[in-house]
Amino acid sequence: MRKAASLLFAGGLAFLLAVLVAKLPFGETPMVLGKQVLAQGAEQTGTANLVTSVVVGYRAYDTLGELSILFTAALALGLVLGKRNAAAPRDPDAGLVLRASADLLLPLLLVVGFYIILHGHLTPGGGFQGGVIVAAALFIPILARPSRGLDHGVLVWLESLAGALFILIGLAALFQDGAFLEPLLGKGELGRLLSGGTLPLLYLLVGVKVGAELTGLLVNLADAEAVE
Amino acid sequence: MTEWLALILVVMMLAAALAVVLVPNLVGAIAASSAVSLVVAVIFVVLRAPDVAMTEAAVGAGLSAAVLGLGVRRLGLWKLNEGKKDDA
Amino acid sequence: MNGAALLVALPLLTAFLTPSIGRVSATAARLLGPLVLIYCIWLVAGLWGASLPVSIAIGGFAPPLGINLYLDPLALLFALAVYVLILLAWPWTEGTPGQAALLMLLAGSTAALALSGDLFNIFVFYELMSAASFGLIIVRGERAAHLATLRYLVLSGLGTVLFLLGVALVYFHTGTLNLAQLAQMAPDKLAGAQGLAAFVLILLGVGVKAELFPVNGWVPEVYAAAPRWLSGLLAGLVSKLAVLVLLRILVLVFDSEQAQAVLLVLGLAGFVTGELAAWWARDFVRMLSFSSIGQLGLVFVGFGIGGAAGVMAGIAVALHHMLAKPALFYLAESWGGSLERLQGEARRAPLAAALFVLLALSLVGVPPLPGFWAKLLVVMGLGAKGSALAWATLAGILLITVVEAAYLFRLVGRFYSEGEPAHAAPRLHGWDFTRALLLGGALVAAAFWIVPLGHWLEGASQLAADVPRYITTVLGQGGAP
Amino acid sequence: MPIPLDTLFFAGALGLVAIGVVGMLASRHLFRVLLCLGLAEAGGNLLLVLSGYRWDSVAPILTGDLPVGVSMVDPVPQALVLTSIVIGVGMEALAVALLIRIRRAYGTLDGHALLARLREDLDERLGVAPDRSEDLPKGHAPFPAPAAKEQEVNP
Repeated sequence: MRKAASLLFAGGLAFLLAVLVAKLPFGETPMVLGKQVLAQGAEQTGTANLVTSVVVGYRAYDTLGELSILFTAALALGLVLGKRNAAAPRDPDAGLVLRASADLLLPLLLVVGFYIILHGHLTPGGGFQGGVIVAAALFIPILARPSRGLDHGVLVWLESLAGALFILIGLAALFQDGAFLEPLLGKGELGRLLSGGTLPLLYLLVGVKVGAELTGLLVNLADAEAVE
Repeated sequence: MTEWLALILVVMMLAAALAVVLVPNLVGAIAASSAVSLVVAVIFVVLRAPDVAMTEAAVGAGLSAAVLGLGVRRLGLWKLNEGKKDDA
Repeated sequence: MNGAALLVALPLLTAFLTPSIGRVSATAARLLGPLVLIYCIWLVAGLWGASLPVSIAIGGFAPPLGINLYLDPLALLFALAVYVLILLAWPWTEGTPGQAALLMLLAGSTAALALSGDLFNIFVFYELMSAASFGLIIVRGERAAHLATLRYLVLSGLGTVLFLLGVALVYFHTGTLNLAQLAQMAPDKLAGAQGLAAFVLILLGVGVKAELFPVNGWVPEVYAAAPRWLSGLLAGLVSKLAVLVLLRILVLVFDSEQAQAVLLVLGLAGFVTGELAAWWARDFVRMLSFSSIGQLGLVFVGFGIGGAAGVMAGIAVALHHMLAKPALFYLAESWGGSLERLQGEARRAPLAAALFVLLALSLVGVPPLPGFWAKLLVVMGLGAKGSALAWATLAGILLITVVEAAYLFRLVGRFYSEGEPAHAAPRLHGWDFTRALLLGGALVAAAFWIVPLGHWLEGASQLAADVPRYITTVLGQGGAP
Repeated sequence: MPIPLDTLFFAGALGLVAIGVVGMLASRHLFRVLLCLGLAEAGGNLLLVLSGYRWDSVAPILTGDLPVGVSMVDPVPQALVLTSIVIGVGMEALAVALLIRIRRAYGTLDGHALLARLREDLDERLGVAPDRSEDLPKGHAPFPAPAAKEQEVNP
């Protein structure tokens, strides 16, 4: 009964959407905002990757909200899982080969991660994508040696600091009679690593915060006591 | 050419999505959902959205699968060979 | 004026720092939040005198390209309510740093929603508001709270998807996200079935938090499983911010007869089902939860009237509920159990019982309490609208109000009846009673100054419903249609 | 040319949403409900990216060797989808943590059984649990809890 009703509901939804979507102007959308970004983005923000100019330039305020969501999720997850019972058994360490390759991967992935973060204003990638890779880099060694664990204190400080700096950079513009999150510093030459003013800096902070939060999240999950 | 590529991708994506719902084994379902993310990431490349594609591949296919996989392990539901549907 | 961004930035900054500070000193972490909230209240008071409405561009990028904050009397009033209600609910004794951080995140996200002038920005901070509420509900770590939160999370997730689909439909047709520009383009691009579908999708998405009729299954579960003060905050504050956001989207972008009809039907359905379920409830908390669904249904009926009158009616009901429901939930700290335990409660706690009578009278709508004027506005608006649907809704509301009165007065009668229950309710904690009393006092004060308040609300509603003014405020004179 | 591109992509995005929603509503196992929610979100994201696509355009990244006059796709929806993807994974991780605690406390992840247990728990918390010592009639609860399924869910 319930199943039939749900199928009916979902079918109705799908049909409604299908009918509507048939009339959508695919491929020739009005693009009111998009055209302005394409025309002025490089000049106003100094980033070659225009998606980045939207993410940490025009819509940096949304990005702040998004960082807060990730922060909230990590915080709530820590509260849900609670403190680890010290007596609870941990998974055994992995074998030599896995441990050695994990150690090898750590610096490699860190370099790749930070490369992606730092080039976010020039090429595809940025704080989110690089942050995920940084988190993977930090988490893989923990997966190989569950017995060792990780100091949560460092992660908490990193999260706090990166988030606070993001807001403080935004407020710095406010105190110079600008607007909250207004880009500062010279824009530099388009396409150079040191260009785009504070935007790459903001993206770096996003990367650090995302990396720290996701690592904390994964470590918390991995540390959770298993259900028999 | 693009049309054929798109057709193959969409069919693969929907097939993998059906597998998420229908595969009895939870580990298999997670693998299928990871596959959905990968195909979606390729579609994003086709749609000229490389940033989104990178994120979807890193987050959807990688991180999300790790979170779900860890979850299944901790839930004690990590059973590779069992086929009984919805073994709560 | 740019300082208005501090209203969002400061709570979020505090939230980010609180866990780290909590590692050094838990007391400092607990005290930092209230200080920031008080500073924010002072900031709002400073903005109150400025010439409103005004639009503030974030990042120095002029809207529509950048995100803008829109400050009008209504937005400032809701922002003020955010800080005051969260300050009132602040857990001084039991709070952990984590809880303090989550409350500051809730403050930042709700204030952002009150001020936002951008569709996707609303989506982001709406999600933040959800995430912060999830975290707060599970703080005490009971298994029922975990389960209720998960069910809430899944429903919210479904709402998120619908909201996202709605945003995508809107973007397909208009290519913009700024509410002012959307308002400008809506008559052209979003008038037909496509626009209505986008509206329904966004309505269902935001409606999850606003306790809208088909997506409110979480309400009784979560309010029963969460701490009482938090249930009061969720019912009194969080739902109201979702309501305000819906109001903006409705008035600016989807102002059509069909959209209003949808609101009338769903609002009436919420009112009927909520009040009927409240009548059946056997315990105090579930009664309050279902009554909250009913009251929010009434808010949507108000918005369904349309125009400035509709805005005023809906907002009046929402503001009244914002005062009354948290007060009732503070009383529920001691009355949280079965209704049978409350037999003869008026003799044990005469003041609290008297306060309950006051709140119940106002909820039902007995003159001269504010609840009466709020309901009167809805009823008169429906009468003036005059369509068959409006008359049917009007009849339904009057009929169900009798049910509302029946269950509230049934409880009042039990308070003042003879006889002792087997297990009497525990004594109310002094601070909880004080908080309820403060809110009840505000209600009585509102009854005394109802005429100036009414004038103020009328002006604010007319401003909120004045779409051309909104467009010129945000986009400048060039944006005028 | 098999199927027009727009029809194909719309069918893909909406198919994903539909499969996800149907799966959510039809699955009893809460973990699978979560997986299906992820599918629906991916569909929503796909539709949003589609809303920024332009024919014959390139990715919105300025490089030195772009031909003159070439058009680019809309970067704004792409930025939105970045945000939405990260929000989704945060919520998913929180949900997984909740699942772990729920299974530890209730011993099951079956949606129907859990709903019945939740109502029992809440009734008890609110002091209106049916008194088992005396056989009181219980017809007043808005949603009378179904008979307990202890033996089924607690192996």
